[in-house]
Amino acid sequence: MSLVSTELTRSVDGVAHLDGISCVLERGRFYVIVGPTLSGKTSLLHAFAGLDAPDTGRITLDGADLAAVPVWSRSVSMVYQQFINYPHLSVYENIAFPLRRRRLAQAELDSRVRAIAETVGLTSLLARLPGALSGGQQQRVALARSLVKGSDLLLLDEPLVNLDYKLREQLREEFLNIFSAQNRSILVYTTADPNEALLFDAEVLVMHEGRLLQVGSAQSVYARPATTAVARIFSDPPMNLVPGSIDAAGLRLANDVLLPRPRHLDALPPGPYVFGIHPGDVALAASGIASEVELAEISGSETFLHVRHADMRLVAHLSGVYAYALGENVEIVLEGAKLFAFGIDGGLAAAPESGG
Amino acid sequence: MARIDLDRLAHSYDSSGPQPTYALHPFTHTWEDGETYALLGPSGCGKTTLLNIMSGIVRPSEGRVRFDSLDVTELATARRNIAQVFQFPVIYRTMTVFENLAFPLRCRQMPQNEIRQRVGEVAELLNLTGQLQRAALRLSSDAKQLISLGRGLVRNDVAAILLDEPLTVIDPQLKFELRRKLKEVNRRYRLTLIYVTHDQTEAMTLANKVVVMNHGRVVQIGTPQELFERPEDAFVGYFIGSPSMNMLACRLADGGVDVGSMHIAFPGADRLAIKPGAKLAFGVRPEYVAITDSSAADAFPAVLVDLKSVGAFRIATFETGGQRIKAKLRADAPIPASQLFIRFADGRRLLYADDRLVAVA
Amino acid sequence: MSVDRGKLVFVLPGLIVLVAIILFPLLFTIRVSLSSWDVAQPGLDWIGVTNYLRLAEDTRFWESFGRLALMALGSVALQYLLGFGLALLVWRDMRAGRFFRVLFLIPMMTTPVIMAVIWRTVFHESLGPANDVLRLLGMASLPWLSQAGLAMTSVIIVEVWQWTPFMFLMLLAGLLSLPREPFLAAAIDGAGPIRTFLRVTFPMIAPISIGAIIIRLIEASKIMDTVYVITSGGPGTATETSSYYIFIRGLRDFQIGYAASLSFTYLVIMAISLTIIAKVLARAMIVKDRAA
Amino acid sequence: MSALYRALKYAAILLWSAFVIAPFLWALTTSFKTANGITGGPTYIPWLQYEPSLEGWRLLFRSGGGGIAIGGPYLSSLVVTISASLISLVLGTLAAYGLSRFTYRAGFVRNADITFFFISQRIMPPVVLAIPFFLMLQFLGLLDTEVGLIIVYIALLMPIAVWVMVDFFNTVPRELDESAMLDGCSPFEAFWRVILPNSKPGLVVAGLFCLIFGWNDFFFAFTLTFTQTQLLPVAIVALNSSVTPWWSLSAAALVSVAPLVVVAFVLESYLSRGNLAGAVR
Repeated sequence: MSLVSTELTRSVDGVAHLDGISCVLERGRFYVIVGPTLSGKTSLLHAFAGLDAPDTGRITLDGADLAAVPVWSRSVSMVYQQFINYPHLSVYENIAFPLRRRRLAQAELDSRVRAIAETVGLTSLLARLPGALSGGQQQRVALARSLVKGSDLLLLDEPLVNLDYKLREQLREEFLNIFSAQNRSILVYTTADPNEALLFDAEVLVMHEGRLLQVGSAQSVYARPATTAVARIFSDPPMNLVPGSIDAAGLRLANDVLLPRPRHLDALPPGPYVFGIHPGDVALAASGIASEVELAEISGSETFLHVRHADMRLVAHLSGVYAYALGENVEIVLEGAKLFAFGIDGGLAAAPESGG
Repeated sequence: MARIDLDRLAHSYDSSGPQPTYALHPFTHTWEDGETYALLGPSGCGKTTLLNIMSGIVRPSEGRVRFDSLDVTELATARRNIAQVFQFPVIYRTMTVFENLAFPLRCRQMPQNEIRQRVGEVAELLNLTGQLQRAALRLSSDAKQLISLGRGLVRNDVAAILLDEPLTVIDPQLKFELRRKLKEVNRRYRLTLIYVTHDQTEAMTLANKVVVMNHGRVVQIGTPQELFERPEDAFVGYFIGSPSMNMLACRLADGGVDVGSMHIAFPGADRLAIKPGAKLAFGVRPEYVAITDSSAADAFPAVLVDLKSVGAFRIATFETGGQRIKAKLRADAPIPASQLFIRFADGRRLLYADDRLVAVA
Repeated sequence: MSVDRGKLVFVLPGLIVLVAIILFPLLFTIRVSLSSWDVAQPGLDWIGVTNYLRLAEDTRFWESFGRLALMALGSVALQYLLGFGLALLVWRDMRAGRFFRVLFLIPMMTTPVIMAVIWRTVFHESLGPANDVLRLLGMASLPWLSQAGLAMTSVIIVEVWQWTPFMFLMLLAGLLSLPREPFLAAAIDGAGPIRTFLRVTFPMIAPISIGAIIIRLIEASKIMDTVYVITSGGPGTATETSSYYIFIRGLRDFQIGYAASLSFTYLVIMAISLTIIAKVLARAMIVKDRAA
Repeated sequence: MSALYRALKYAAILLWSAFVIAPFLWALTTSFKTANGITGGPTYIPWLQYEPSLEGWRLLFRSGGGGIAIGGPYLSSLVVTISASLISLVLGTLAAYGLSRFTYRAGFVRNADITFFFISQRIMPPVVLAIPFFLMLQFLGLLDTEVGLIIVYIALLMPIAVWVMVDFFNTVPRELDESAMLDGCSPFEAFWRVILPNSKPGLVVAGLFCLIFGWNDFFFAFTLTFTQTQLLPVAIVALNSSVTPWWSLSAAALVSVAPLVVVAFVLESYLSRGNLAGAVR
């Protein structure tokens, strides 16, 4: 019982939107596609929905090829990042719209509409027009409309990205509760924010430039990113990557930084590597690598300290709010045990143990 | 640059009724010369109204605006000597970058060689030197936004630069550079900068003083650190930071407050002048909730009900004394499997009466 | 599987109808132009390009183009200037703005030919008010419709009256859709009204201007009704436009074959010159990157 | 804004207003005159300068002797204009929706080419089409009939409908159609149930433009009808070429032009709401 896509490709005006996507999505599970803007997330959802036909490759649902099934006969629903509802219909009629297309009996229709409205908290707004609602409420209507059908495939294309951030936090939690209550659909959610995927604790598909880079649980992708590209995409702020090498003396970074070789890198042969460290693992200390502050970005309760040592640029993710002036001197500590090592081809060579 | 005084300023878009519905409640404040401010709040909080009043686009229904004691309340935007950067970059489409930057000076009949010198200086600062002869229309949106800012910088008569969500349309990857540039420009020129945004990162990164607004009122003015550590208003605790500050209903009880079955000491709590019937709440940031061993006197037994990992940190939800409390923990902080205790950091325990901060312990 | 299934349902009916109504007649015109069809001998014989050779020598035909160009370019230029000016006047909030907007739109709603009938009485030399107004201003009466230059002027006045509202409508809609930040920025930068117009308003309205001018030129190049009623092409042939001349040859004299060749030539010349004008306008009004 | 500027502005506005209204006022006053009121030279104020009479207005309902019997032509004009506008709007809206949503290709022809073909029909000078139309209607036996004119007007008006509606549909988010199809609508159902109910502004503007251009045509009515069918403009112009009874001519002109003044009001209200901005690009 699954959605299987095989070698999907699609290009528009010579630009590859999908470049050989193969994956298997199981019923009753929650998938999050993570990728930056234009990575092909939306194209993939459109292909799943049947809104765009792939150039090559096939998609099957429970073994049946979907190529000949038009969108309107598929069991699929979608929530967009723009708040898309039918402006001329009331909230009630918006939610009822997919059911009316299926000629459901009035009583059945009414009870299903009201049940879903209750779930997403719209009961008091059923008579209103979507245009009179706030962004968060509009997106709830869109979600209700997509849930009411009970489709096999539920696609959510960055549904929270256009909401204020507090509302986003709130809706994210509600979504999670609603999703965990269902077990028959395949849920696919896209986002550019890896933290969202981590919070959902879902199965993750990392996309970049139309390709699928890595598939796995959110925790495992975070702990063992397969490539430097994944390491940057699936970390916010992106993982710090520093070219360096391993030799008899230990790890060398940025010419003059020498670190003792940590245990988990013991097995690696000497040679050039790219070392990675999560911004959250870059620590400040009384003595360490002398660095200069380029900018302290403060986000509510967190400080992202951009520092530079020679041509090594790092971001330290600190919990709490701290004031740093531009050009201020700080000492940073890179703990060997937290370092990732990537080969110069970008592939993961070794990852810290703690994360696994 | 100038000091800007707002004197009992208020605005109502519908001032006909006996009880005006204020978009901006009466408010008195002085914007210090050379200081960087951000107006922060959710949409509809009145921050744009306030900015528009200062720039002269909106005439306030009450109160005065003074620039260095010159009353400008009735003056049109053009006569206020301000510069403004809008959400969408504004450039003169038919002109080159140089001509764009020179435009305010040409309008002021400045001699040609002086114009060239000043534009050269500003272009240098904004990294636009290499593009001076290009058509401004062909540049990327972040470069256009720099030009908008540059037109304010070339002038030497500017009282303040007002920025209205200037980074909204900028590519996320380019935001860092632009933020840095803004910060650097500000350090170099000591500008009076007033920055409107709904994005807390923008506000707290760029401004020395953040003015948090909600429902047409200024609820707190403070440094980013103050907003985080000592929210004067419950809204600030909610709006700034993620997750929001824990806010738990409580009542006064011998030298402190009772939160469910927890007793938290607030020295001097008995002497606080709190209106009878006021809504009391105990607030603590998730960052200041720590797991501890049982020995501490002010630790409370708790049960872990939810744990979410967000990369470098974990958000834990505890239940203690019938209350739910969120804590933000480092990813590598151990969580005991058996009985655990939580403790609130000293000096970070906050008490609110009717949503205003009344005590810290 | 694509959503494109059934897409022909939308476009085909209109396409078929249009092709049937227009494309067929147009092809037929080309065929007729190669025949000697006239009132005496209706029928499709084949005379090759004889008609085209004849029209090449037909000075009355070519002169009508000159008059058409003068009439169309002159009236459209005036319509643009006046329409833009009026749109700028009522653009910003003003008292009774709505009333004047509606008023300014009315002429384009009225039937040109019917208003032309009225205008003809207005321009009447002894009984019309046009000369009455001149007399009131202490000027001599003018032979509005019986002197070549004045007849042309009269037609242009009527065209300007009728179609300035169209320019006004287009440009006002354009102005109303402009963001207000650029204007604020210009005010803050210290630009006066003239600088603001030249550097902000005009560059932003240029694309719409081009569209509106082209549409009006297309319509004006077809001018015929008004001429027919007001001057009947006179005095002599002083206001005879291409359309009107073809009308005379084809539907008065019934030299169908010859008129068809005139029609086709006219259409080709119109299409080419309008394309060139569109390109030139676009180049003149829209900025290019000056960087090498 | 200085007082001088304001004075000049209002002076310009009033001057242009006078120019706009003048022919209507002239027609209005003329319509109450008789031969005597006209031959004496231009007069403007009834009772003071001439003795007003309702003869001009009475003649609207009579035939012969300067009478027009305006009822028949008026009805014909209404029938022809409204029918042609409706058909054009239906066909044009369908085509515009298709062109804005789907990809068509046939050989080297793409959507843009088809759209251009539709709209470019406006370039066609009436006189070029008149001869083949004449022959075509003659062949179909539709010369001098309302049906014949309706067919011709469809060709004239459909390009306008396509032009306005393509621009309108381009402003309607595609996701709306997609949602409808995901919710089980076929493309036509999506158009019918979701897009059309949300297209009122575009339809109104397109429809009004069709009505204006249809109502105001003279040339085709003039060349393709003779005696059996007579549209309003032809009837009025016919009056012009005979003895020219200015009074009934003026009355008829006012009656003919009046309904479109209403159109001006509706169009202006759409203008202020910003709905025309899309149409002018």
